[in-house]
This record gives sequence, structure tokens and C-alpha cells, in this order.
Amino acid sequence: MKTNQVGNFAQDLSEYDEQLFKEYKKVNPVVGVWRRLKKSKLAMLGLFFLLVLAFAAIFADFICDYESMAIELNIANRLQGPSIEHWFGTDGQGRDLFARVIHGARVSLGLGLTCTALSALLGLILGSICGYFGGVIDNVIMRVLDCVMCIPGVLMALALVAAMGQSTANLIIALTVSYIPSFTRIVRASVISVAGNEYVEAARASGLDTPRIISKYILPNAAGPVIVEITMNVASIIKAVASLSFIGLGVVPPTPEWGVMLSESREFMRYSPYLVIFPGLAIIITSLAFNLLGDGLRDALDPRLKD
Amino acid sequence: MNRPLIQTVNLKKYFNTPRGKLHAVDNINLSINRGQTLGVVGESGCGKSTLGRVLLRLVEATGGQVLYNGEDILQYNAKQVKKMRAKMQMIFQDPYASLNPRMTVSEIIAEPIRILGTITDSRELNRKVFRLMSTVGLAGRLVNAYPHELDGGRRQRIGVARALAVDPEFIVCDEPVSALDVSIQAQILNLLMDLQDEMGLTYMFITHDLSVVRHISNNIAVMYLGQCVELCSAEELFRNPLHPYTRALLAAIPEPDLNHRMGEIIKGELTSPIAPPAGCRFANRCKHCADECLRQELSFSEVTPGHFVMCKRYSDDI
Amino acid sequence: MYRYVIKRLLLIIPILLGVILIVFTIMNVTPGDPGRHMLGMSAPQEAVDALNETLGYNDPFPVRLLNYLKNMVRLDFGNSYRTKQPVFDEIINRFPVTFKLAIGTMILTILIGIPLGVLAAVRQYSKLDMITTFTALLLAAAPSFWLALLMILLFSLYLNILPPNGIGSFSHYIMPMLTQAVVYAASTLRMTRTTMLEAIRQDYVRTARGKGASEARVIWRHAIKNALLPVITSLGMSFGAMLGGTIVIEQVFSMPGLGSLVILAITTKDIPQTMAVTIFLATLFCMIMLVVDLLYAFIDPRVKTRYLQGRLAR
Amino acid sequence: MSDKFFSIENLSVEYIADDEVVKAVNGITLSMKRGETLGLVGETGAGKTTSALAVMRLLPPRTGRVVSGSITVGDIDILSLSEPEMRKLRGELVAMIYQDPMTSLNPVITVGDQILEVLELHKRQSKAAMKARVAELLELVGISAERADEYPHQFSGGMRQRVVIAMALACEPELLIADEPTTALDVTIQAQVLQMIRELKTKLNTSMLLITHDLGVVAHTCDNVAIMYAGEIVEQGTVADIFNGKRHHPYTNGLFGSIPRLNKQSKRLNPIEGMLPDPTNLPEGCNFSPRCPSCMEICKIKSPRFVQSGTHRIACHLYSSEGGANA
Amino acid sequence: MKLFPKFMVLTLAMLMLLTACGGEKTGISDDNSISPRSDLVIGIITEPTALIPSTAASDAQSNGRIVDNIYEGLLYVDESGNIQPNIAESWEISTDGLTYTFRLRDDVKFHNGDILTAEDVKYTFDECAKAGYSVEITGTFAETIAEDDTTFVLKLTMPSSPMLRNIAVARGLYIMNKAVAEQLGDKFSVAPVGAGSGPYKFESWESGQNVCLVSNEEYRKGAPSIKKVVFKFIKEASAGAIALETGNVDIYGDVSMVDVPNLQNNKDLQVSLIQGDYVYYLCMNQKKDIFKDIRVRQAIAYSLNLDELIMAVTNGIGGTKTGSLTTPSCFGYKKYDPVEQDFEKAKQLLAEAGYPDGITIEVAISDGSRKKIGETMKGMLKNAGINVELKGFEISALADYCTKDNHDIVPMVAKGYIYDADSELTDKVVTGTWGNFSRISIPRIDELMALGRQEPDDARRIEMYHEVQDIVHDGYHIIPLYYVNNVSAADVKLKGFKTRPDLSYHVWELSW
Repeated sequence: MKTNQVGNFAQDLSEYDEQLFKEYKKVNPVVGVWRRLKKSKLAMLGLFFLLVLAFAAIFADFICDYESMAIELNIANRLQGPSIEHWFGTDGQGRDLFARVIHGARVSLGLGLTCTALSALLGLILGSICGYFGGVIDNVIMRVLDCVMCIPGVLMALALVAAMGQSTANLIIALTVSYIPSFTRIVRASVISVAGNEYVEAARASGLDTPRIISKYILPNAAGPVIVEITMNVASIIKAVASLSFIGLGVVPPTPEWGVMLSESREFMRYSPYLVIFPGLAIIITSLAFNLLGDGLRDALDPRLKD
Repeated sequence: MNRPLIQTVNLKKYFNTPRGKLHAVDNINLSINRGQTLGVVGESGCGKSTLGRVLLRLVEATGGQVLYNGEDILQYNAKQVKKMRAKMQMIFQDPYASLNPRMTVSEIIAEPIRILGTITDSRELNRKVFRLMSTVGLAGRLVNAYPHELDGGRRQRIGVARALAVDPEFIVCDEPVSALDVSIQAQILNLLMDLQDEMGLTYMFITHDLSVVRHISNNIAVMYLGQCVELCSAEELFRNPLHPYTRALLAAIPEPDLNHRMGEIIKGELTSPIAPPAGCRFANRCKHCADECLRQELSFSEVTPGHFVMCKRYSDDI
Repeated sequence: MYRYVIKRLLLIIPILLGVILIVFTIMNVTPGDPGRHMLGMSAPQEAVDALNETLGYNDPFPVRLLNYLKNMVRLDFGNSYRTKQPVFDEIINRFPVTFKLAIGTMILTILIGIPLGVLAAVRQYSKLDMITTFTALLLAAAPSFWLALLMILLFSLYLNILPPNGIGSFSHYIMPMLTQAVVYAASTLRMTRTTMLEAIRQDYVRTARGKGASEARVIWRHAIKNALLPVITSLGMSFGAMLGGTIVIEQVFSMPGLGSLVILAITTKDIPQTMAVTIFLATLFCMIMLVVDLLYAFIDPRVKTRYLQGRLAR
Repeated sequence: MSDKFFSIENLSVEYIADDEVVKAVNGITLSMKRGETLGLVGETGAGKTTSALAVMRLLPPRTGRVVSGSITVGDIDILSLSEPEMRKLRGELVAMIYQDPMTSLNPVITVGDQILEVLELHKRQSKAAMKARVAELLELVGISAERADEYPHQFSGGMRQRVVIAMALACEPELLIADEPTTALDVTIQAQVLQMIRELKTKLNTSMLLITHDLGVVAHTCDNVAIMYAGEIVEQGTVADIFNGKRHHPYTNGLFGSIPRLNKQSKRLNPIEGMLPDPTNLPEGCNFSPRCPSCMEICKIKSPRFVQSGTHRIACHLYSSEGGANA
Repeated sequence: MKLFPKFMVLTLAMLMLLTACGGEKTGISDDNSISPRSDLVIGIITEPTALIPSTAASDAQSNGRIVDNIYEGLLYVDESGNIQPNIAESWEISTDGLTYTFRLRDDVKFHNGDILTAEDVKYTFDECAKAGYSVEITGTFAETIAEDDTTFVLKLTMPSSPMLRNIAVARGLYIMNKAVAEQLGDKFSVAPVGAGSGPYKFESWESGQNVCLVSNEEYRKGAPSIKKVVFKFIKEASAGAIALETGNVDIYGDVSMVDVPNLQNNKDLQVSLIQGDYVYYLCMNQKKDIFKDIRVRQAIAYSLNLDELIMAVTNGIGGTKTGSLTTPSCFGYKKYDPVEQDFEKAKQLLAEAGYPDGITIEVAISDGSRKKIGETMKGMLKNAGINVELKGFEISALADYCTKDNHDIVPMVAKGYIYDADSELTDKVVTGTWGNFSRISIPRIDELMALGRQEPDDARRIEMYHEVQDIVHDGYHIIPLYYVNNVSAADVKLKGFKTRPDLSYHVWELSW
């Protein structure tokens, strides 16, 4: 007796028509990740901070006018402590610190995100090439990256700034270059582990060419650890900018950037500590937020870790 | 008897490792006629999976020929290979690792059609996907489901549908049922056999489970350490196994029947496939081993019509 | 094993060459010259040019590169423009400072990072896990000079128990070590937590429990050994970075380490000094990576067998 | 009951995952005399491994819970023991062998030390004495003693499973639980390992709970058999009852129907339709009803009780009085 | 916690070990024993590059601060600015002003006991000329002759009235012991043992840490009270202030202006703040068309409020505003008052110059005060319709950028070698000089400066320099900003301590 499993060929497909296709909405795996992410309270705290910062960065102009409050000099109310009209007080040139921190968010977050995006992109390209092809290319690229890793990051930054003058662009180049090796290493490891799966072999059996295999089969599944590294990386870049501005390599003044504000006002630390506390707190909260989110994402993206 | 659909001539595949060459597939000569199933059976590490992948050029052969309808596909250039893939497909072993977790059921099944197939109009494509899903017994509502939402049995059905998508002639099934429970295993085996009857498919069925291979294959090849040690029809193999290793395999299978007595269990373990010595590779575990078995290469001779064996002293203790 | 070590040592040479090429190009292509630095802004141009001439700074770039490589092969790294002494003298008397600081930081990192990491993993999602992770991230996120200055204010000025800067007795190293250790301890803690979570879920942990081993024994004899393998590599990398000296800490605590030497050399365009320090650090970094890999093999038998066959384990 | 060495009474176990409760084991009752082997047969998700972990009290602390029932080994009520007391028994009175040899051994500790650890935990002796015992055990399971200092990755699958067995039998436990010991092995190696287990069992007079999904293995190793489906025992009896008996639970028939037989040349198998039940919402009445070819109305309402005939028990309305119809 | 017995115990043990061996007394409670201290610790912010007189003339003050105490010059300038004999007892200048003859004392001993002879003086003068650091002085040297042990003759290529003052002040001309210099070779600049004849002898230089000098007991003007002086390098100004407060150092000369108020009201310390010799001024590159028009330069001058600038840049106490380029104590100084800020006038001037809606100019800066000046200008000039674009550079790159005339405006700082208008103006206003970043080229100025240098009559010279400064001031060619105030602080118990205009420390005048 022929079981009904094998629908006979000519069966009319009426009941499976188009409408059925649409009826089942596509349940994206991201929903699962979000559900797991919600579980960790710390990750939510991190996300909340990030939203506040993003809000500050985007609506900075509405909160306080850039030109008048953050740049213009008014010596009259110089070095005033936090008060009603100046929530964070004023700096050595009488500019409102709250305005500068808010606008600083745009610069610092901007720097952090751009550098991370760039080094992640390059890391992804180099990493997937090394991971997927292996052999000579892998060795050559890894050795070159070893060279880059051996050179102290600060030397790269100093030399670039000395070469082309102090500007945000050079800062971005310098920071991006020093983070590429770590990104490439992570992508490479992740790609190697994913490339071993049978669905990659199945893709080759279906005649897919290599670039499409990498972009559609390997990278989406290798994204987990990379996304975690991206969130962690933004935090370390914001901190790196602060350290660079400590040795005079930060963004060009008077652009408000937390690192520069912090290192420039370190002299006032003992007499008007708020000048150091608020930018410092801003950096800490941002790094904390990104790290917490990164931790949460690591657990959420890796279903095996779920207890 | 028309020409076999696919035939291998002295097919070889060696992997180089720091300790020397690993003889994964060593001088294999097999052929499968259209609409038939060749069972390839052997323990882990005997090269059966590599053989399947070499046939489909997922792994590049080291030597020999693979004749498909008389043409040696190993000489094909990239474009020809792509066209060939429409005719030759593969079903994988691990239901959890053979489907891309980021794609829905319909996308997975439609992928080969989109690349190799001729259908371009999306409505027509959806229709084809529906028909394939009903053919392999998948409910229509699973169209937009993701692999991680389904159980092993359904995932394997998706694998089968994907293989059928481009209406192939020849399918390599690499241990398609070993990862499944007994009841689901039976459903999939029935499905594969029905598809063969209906579409005249030709299978190479790779497995380590002798009872499964007996059930589904017309001919069976027994492999040991990269070499094919015995090849004959399924009935012949179980009625009159010649090679000592085949006999040891059959003896080791515990039949679910109380009055079935287990045969004599062989000793020792697989030797290393890296740079194997000349002569019979089963020598170290074989009772009848004599010096003629060692040193020189054994031939793969046809002792009775359709029954090949690679052993000189097989007739000793029938 | 020795064949592998020799192969790795030979591999360092191309890396060093790469480093030399990159740094030499950057240093020479950039504007500004050592003469101007030494004579200051107000010194007349002829004097600056004369000085540059004596330093050999004026001949074309490829010539300078060839000379440098020729001398380097004869292990003559030239004299620093600034102090006119052989470049390695400066490195040799500054390296102990950075080395002591690095060793101290490593000890603190291991003692704080690993136990807390294990604790956080064993009691996942518990209050303790939250607190340790949160504080670790908080401290790691704080800019190091902010932390350093706070510490100086607290310990040197108000409590007056630790010297604010300079080097000398061990007490000079305490604050710099703490400032530096905070960052590395935090990352070690988080990494140990992840690898521990991974290890605890393995089958051999369940086997160990099945043998009647207590929870502590399972953690400390079975799980931790496997969990620490990746941590060793990251600690190796961090140690390499530490030896590069941290500019910020050396600046705030006025410690004559390698970090400030790098800054000094670059800003004064002291090319021989910069090259010497970079080569020194690069070699050190490669050595450390080799030691880490060997350590890895020593602990993980699977890797050891691969080494014995001389294959590169990367 | 007196000569019962090991018995499980009405055991139920649940897992709490995210926000849903998984009923893994729903009231199973088993018993075994000393020296006997009981085969626990069932497919994935039937609750075999969960029952074994319950006996060893190795359920995951936060999510696994024994809801009801009792487990007694010898005269010890396992569930009432404190953790330290239970820990003393693990490896000494009760030992376990696991399915995948590749991951059951700690990769960075030598094979000898991993066996030695069991002795250290339970039979404190001088270092030399323990080392000698380890060598003896290795020879017992067919591995040369000099290989004690090698690491797991230097052994084949079969060899590693022998080490796990040596570890389990180190203190000559009275009850050995084997969770699919040979599933991951090749046929010839499986035969060797099964033969060895049988010899050691009789030599050490250990009673064994063998968990497997392979009826062939059961036929050649077990004295009694219990067939589990969706957390319940649907059929139980001696090997003869199960293999030669006439009346069977429909699921048992389905199992036998799904196995291709070497001797019979039937073209088609007659497998069980449908899919394994979802443990988070089990069907009303008999769990097998959705897939049972001879399902009756009552099956959908009431879950069947055991029908006893001699040593053979079947939980199915077909044979029970309410069902009316008999085979 | 039974879970980790081993590790927790280990951690505690290590921590105790770490703190225990830190036993050595921290340098805090110095032994203020009864007998007055004879040692001194001076904190300086930068490490010297070399300890030989010729390099001491350059910008790196820390070289000069140490070298002052090791070496001595032929002459010296006393508190009231008169030239006094030192190693040279007497001197004559020939009528044509080309030949200077010095009679040397015969009892001056170097630290290693050698007697100082004219040979050493000739060697020093030749070395200084060769090194090229003080070329504006040595530029006019024609010949140096050591006639006999106690007579040294210097011939010039052309008469130079400030030459005598130059010789008295220039650190480059401190006399070095020729024998030791030649014997030590390269090591000489790092460890000049026995090379000087001054009150202190070189003892040791711990790279990155400190330089130690010990007193020269046989010093002919009497052994100094402080027997051992340690120059300790403290790279961070705020850390320096803390070191002072904790007694870690006795003097710190590079205190940041922000810390000054706090140090002033600390009773254990004495703070001395004086107007220094350094002048900050703005150069507007007249090679660029926009700055060729005087009204634009005027508009920029009118848009500046120097009081606010000083407040923002130096916390109000670090600078004294000025309208003139030369320092008050300099020969040929003329006082001008800076222009009062008037945004309307600046806008009106710009409109007249053809820029009704303001201009955009680029200010090239490096770090430190230059950066703050640039930043403050940007905030300040906005109201005058002048949009300032800041372009940041690393110090040597800035010099390169300006040498190639790419800059619009660059804030500059400079100090004369001697208190003479010739050395304070030449490198700023004379056509073609490197420091003339305003690219002024006015023939009248060049003529006056050349004459002034050779004019023997002082009154005539002053008139000439006043005329030069009038041209520069009226033409708004350079906008002076402020004199940098020098500040340093020390332990209140230290006697004879005061800040000097050239930031030097006369350690031999100090005592407890």
C-alpha cells in the first residue's frame, strides 16, 4: 500500500497557493536573539545607556546651541561649579561643560563607531579570505598583520599625525590600522569553524561560486563573535582616543571630544574636579554600556551558552 | 545491459599529511547502472565519504577517471562542472549541519533551482518548491520555518527536497539516515526508494549499517582503508560473502532475533591509512594471512560473474 | 620540538624586516627634522641644516634605508641623535622599569582575573556574577590617567603613604601596577568566565562528577585546565603590550619606561632611537608569542603531538 | 520484592527550560535482581538518559527536578541521600558509561590519572598500589598497561570507550548504567566492546542497566527489556516475552517493523507514521495515540494501565478489559 | 568560599608580600635633623638632552639650568645688569671695535685640578662657533688667538656694540676644559666629569630619573652652602605640584598656573612669580594677499582682548599683557599700550577692506600655550566676524609648515639672548630672517637694524630701535600678546630663593 507520503505528482496545488505562502510571516532568528538578550538585566542596562547617549548625540543641537554654548568664549563666568543654568559648570574658557559633553557625545561616538566599522570591515574581508582559502594567502596576510601588531599602536598614531597634521581623519586612520589585526584574527577563527559545516559543502554542490558562498553562507553564520567584538571594540577606541589626546594627539580643538576635554582639564583636577569628573563619567558610561551589551550579545548569539 | 550511468576507473585520492600521503581512496573501479542503487559500506575512516565527494568533484581526485555517460567529468572546466551539477546531487548525513541556519525551508530548497535550474519566474519557482515539499512529505505551512525549529526527520526531508530540486539523475547519499531514530529512518528509506521507482533516480548509498544497505541497494561494495575489497549483488553478498573482512562485518551485526548466534569476533583495530604498506591492508586482523598476502599488490578479480574480491585466500574456510 | 622552535625563530626575521620597513618609511617620510627639534623653534635655519647634515638626515631616503640596514647587519644601531650615545644604552637602563611594572601587573592580573572569572562562571547569572562583571567593566572602562590621578590624590596627597612619582623603592611601583592591572584583570576575568562556561558544559565534566568528584575538584582539576588554554594566549599578548610600556602611566607617574622613550624618540625625530626601540619591542613580542605557543603545547597534549611533527600550529 | 537489588518506583522528572516545563519522565517503574541486565529501549526524547541521570543524581542542578517516585539500590534510598553521601556512592556503588567516547575523557589529563582519580576518591591506598590497580584494570579491558601515561587523543574511539569502562569498573560497583555505550562505535569494534562488557559483568557479578535504541544489541546482552515511549514504559518483560511473544504494544510492533532484517528480503518497511511527541504538551490519553495505527476512541481519553500476563506487561487498551477487543 | 580554598589564600599571601617589601622609607619624612640640611632636590619638567655649554643656549631650558652651576663664563652680569669680570680680570676693545683682548686670572682651577688657560677659552669659542647654536653671536667671529696662558684675543669681522654683553650672558661661551672634552669625546655631553670650573661638579645622570651635582669645595669664590643637588625629572606639572606639597622635591620650577593659587596659600611653601623674558606675539603672513592690507591686520588687533586671552590661556596670572615686542629690561625698549577690544571698529575696518561679511583665516598651532591661544582666538574673534580655522601640528611639523609660508596666522614665542633690542628684534622684523613669520620686508627697518648693530653711541642706537618699533607698531605688522610670567615654588625654609627671568637656578646662592 503506497503511503500518502509521496504526494502524487499531478496533484493540483490549489490548497498550497500563493496566499498560504504569505500567511506564514517570516520569523526572523533575530527575534530569538532579542528574547535571549532581554533575559540578561546587565545587557538591558547597557542598551538603556546607549539609547540615552544616541539621543544626546543626535539631538545635541536642540538641547543646547553648539556655537554659543560650546565654542564661544565668555571669560566672565569662567570655572563656575555646576549650577542651575550650567548643569556641569563651565571650563577654563567659560564654555558650558554640559553643552560640550553633549556635543562631545556626537564626536566620541562618531569616532568610536567609524573606526570600529572600518576596522571591522577590513577585518571581515581579510579574515574571510584567510579563513576560507587558508594556505599561502592565509600565511602571508597573517604574517603582515603580525608586523602591524608588533608596532606599538601609539607609534602609528604619532607618526601619522606628525606626517599629515592633527585632524580627525588621521586619528581615524591611525586607530583603524591598529585594530585591524585583532578583528582579522577573530573573523578568521570564526570563518574556519563555520566553513567546516556541511551546508557550505552543500552550497558548493549546488554550484555556488566562492564569493557568494562566503557572503551568503559563511559570514552570516560567522557573525556572532564578530558582532560581540564590534561592541567591545567601540569602548576601547573611545578610551584610546582619550589616551592619545593625553599626549597631545587628540582631535583638533575646540571640537568638544571627551578625551580631549578630560586630558586638557587635568590641571584643574584638584580645584574644579567637576571638569574632570563629567567627561570621565561620560567615557566610563559609554564604554560600560558597549561592554555590557557586548557581553549580553555574546550569550544571546551563542544559543549553546543558554543555560 | 546498456552502458553504466557512472563508472570509476582506477580512481585515487591521496591527502598529504606531514607524516606522508593518506590513501583515502585507492584504485577504485565501480559502476552504477541507471535507476540502480550501489551500496558502499565500510567502517569509519575507510574513505567511503571521500569517494562520494570525489565523484561530485567536491574534492579534486588525485588520479583515475570518473565516466558519467561515457564522459570523464574530471576533465570538465568550471562551466561544464556547473552544468554537470544539475544532473548530480548529494544528500548529507548530519541533519543539523547540512542546512544553512540563516535560510528558511523554501529558500534552501529554491537555492539550487535559482543557480542551476531554468525557472526564473518567482510564482513558478514557488509552485515547484511546494510540489517538492509535498513530494518529500513536508507540510506546506513549514514554508517559512527555520531549520532550528524542526526535528531531525523533517530536516533530512528538506535535504532530500534540495537534492531533487534540479531533477538530477544521480544522487550520492552520504549516510542519510545514520543520525536519525529507527522509526524516522524507515520513513526516509521508504521515501528514497519510492523516489527511485518514480523518477528512475540512480543512487550511490554510503553507510556503515549493513542491514540498511542490504535493504536498499542492488549491488554492494565493501571498502576497507581506501580499497574496495568486495563488490557483488546484495543477495550474493549476504548469501556468499567471500572476503574475510566482509564475513567479519556480517558476523559482528547483532540481529534482533533470539536464536541468531553472533559470528566469531575479529581482533585488533584499523591500521593507519597514511602510507599503507603494499599487499592486503586487512592482513594484521586476518586469520588466514600468509606471506602471499603481504608485499605485492592484490588484484581486484572477478571470481564469479558480477562478484569481485581483492583476496587470494578467500576460499579457505567457507 | 626543536625543529619547530627553530622554524619559529627563523620566522621572526621576516616579521622584523617588515616592521623595520614600515617604521623607517613612516619616520622618514614625515615632515620635520631632528635638527629643528634639538635647536628649538627660535634657532636659525642654517644651524638646523648644518646639524641635519652631520646627522646624515639630508641624503635621499633609499640611501638612508640601505645605510641603516647595512649597519644593522653589523649590529651597529647607530647613536641617538638626541643623546649621541649608542641607542641600546638608553633601552637597557629603561627596560628594567617597564619590566618590573609588567611583571607586577601580570601577577595582579592573574591573581584577580582568573579566580573571579571562575567564580563568575560557576555562579552564572547569580548576584556575584553580576557584581564582578559590572565592576570589572566599570574599572576597565575608566581612562587610565583619570584613575592614576585619582590614586595619586588619594594615596600620596591625602593619605601620604605612597610616593607620587618617580622610581626607586618598590612602593613607587604599587600605584602604577594597580592602574595598569585594572584594565588587564578586567579582560582576563571576562575571558576566563566565557571559557569556563564553555568547559563546564563539556562531557568530561559530567564524567568527573559521575566518578564522585566534588564540585570544587571538578572545577579546579578538570574544567580550569581546559578553560585556561585560550586565556594563556591572551595573557601572552597582553604581556607583550605591557612590555611596550604604557605612555600614560609613565607620564603621570614620571617613570622612565620604554613607553615614554618611544614618545620622546618619535617627537624629536630621533630615528635611530625609534628604530632601536621598535625592533627591541617587536623581537620581544615575537619571543613572547613563541613562549606562549610552547606553553600552550606544554599544557595541551593534543598540540604537543602536532608540534613533534614540526607542523606550525597557528 | 525482597530479592530486588535495584528498583525505581513511579519516577517522574521534569526540566524547566526558559518558560516551559518539559515532562521528560512520567512515572516509570523498573526493578532488577542482582547480576541481571535490564535493557531500556526507546528513541530520542523517550527519557532514557534522563532516568539514568536521575539514578546517578546528575540532573542539571538549576533546571532538572525529580517530581515524584523513589529509587533504591541495594537497601539505599538514593533520593533521600545528602549530596556528600551521594557523592561517596557515585563510582563506588553505582557507575556510568557514556555514549560519545570522543568527549567523555578529559583531553589534557593522561588516561591512567583519570582512572586513578576514581580510586583516589573511594579506595585511598598507597600510590604504588593504586597505580598497579590501574594497570590491572587497563589489561582487563584489553589495553596494554604502558599506555597509561598517554592522552585520550592518542586512542581510537573503541579504545577510549574501553578506558571509560575501566574507569567505571575500577571500584567494582554493584550497579553499572551504560547509556548507549556502543552507538558511536563501528560494528566490529561494537562487537568487541559488547563481548568485553558481558564477560566483565559476569566476572564481577555486576547488574547492568543498558540504555540503547538498537534492539539487536538488546537481544544479545539483556535478560529483561523495558520499552519507553514519551517518558513512559509501554511494554516490559523478559527478552523472550519481547522477541518471541505474540502480543505486543503497537509501538513495539512499529519498532520491529522499522528495522530492515538481514535474512528477510522485504522490499518495503512499515514504519510508524508521524513524528516524536512534543514533551512540552503531551497528547491526552495514551501518548502514542496520534501515531497508533490501531487507535481507538478510548485511547484518546484515558491513558492505559498495565495488563500483566506472567512476566510480560503491556500498557495498551487493546488488551485491557475496557478495550473489550482482544488480539 | 570553600569552593576556592587554594586560590584565595594564594591571593592574600601575594598581596601581603607585595606591600611588605615596600618597607623602604618613602622619601616623605626627610630627616629634618637638627643640623641644617646640606642637600637640595629640584624638580624640572623635561630631561636635558646634553650637558655641554654649546647646546645650553637652545630652547631646552633644562640644559641651561644645570650647566649654569657647572661652568663659568669670561664675564657675568650682576643683579643690576652691569657687566662684571669673572674668569677675565680685565678687557680692552680696540677703537675700531674689531679686536677684544681679555686678561685672564691665573688662579682659576677646573674641577679635575687643571689650571684654566687661554687655550681652553680659544677651544670653547671655536667649539661654540662650530656647533652653530648661538650663530647670531658667533656669526661675526673672525679669529680667536690664545697669545699666552692669560691673554685671549677675539677678532670680529665687523664691529658689534652688544658683543661684550653677549659674551657675558651667552651660556654657549662658558669655558670648557679642553683636555677633558677631547679625551671623553662623545661621552663628554653626557658625563662631563671635571670639565667645568663652576661651583658644582657633575656626579651622575640616571637617564629618565635625575642628574646629581656635588659642591666644588675648592671653588675660588668659596664653597657653596648646598653640598649635593639633585635635579629630579617630573614630567607632569600637576604631579610636580604634589611632589612639592609632599616634600618629595624642594623646588619645582614648572608649576602650572592652575596650581599657583593653591601653592600660594600653603604656608610650608614660598611662591615667586615674576615677569619673564618670553614674549608671545601673532605673526600674520604678509605673503598672503589678505594680510597685505593694514586694515585687516588692524581689525584682528582690535578684535583681541588680551586680558581675557591671558585669563583663558594662563589662568590669569601666567602672563602680563604688552603692546611692545621688546622686554622692559631690554636696551632699546619702548612702551606701547595694546589696543582696546572694539568689535564694531574691527567689523568696520573689515568692511572698508572689502570684507563686509567677515573673513575666514587659518591659525596654525602645535600644543601647549599655542593651542590654547588658538582655541581662545576662535571663541573671541567670532564676534568680530572673523571665523578662525585651527590647524594642529606636532612641533617640528609646524616649523616646517611655516617655513614653507603655508600659514595665515601663527602664534610665536621668543626670547632675546641678551637684553638688547638687536637680539630681541632681529629675528622677527629683519627681511629674510628665519623667525620673521610675518614676512615683513621693509628696507627702512633692515637699514636701521644693520646700523644699530654697529652704532657705538648708545643714545643713537636707542633712537634707531625706537624708530623700528614705531614702524612695526603703527603698521600692525606684528601683534604682541603678553610676556610669559615665570613662576616657581620652593620649601619656605630655603633661603635666597627667587625666580629668575631666564628660569635659571643659582644653586650656590641658596642655603637652608
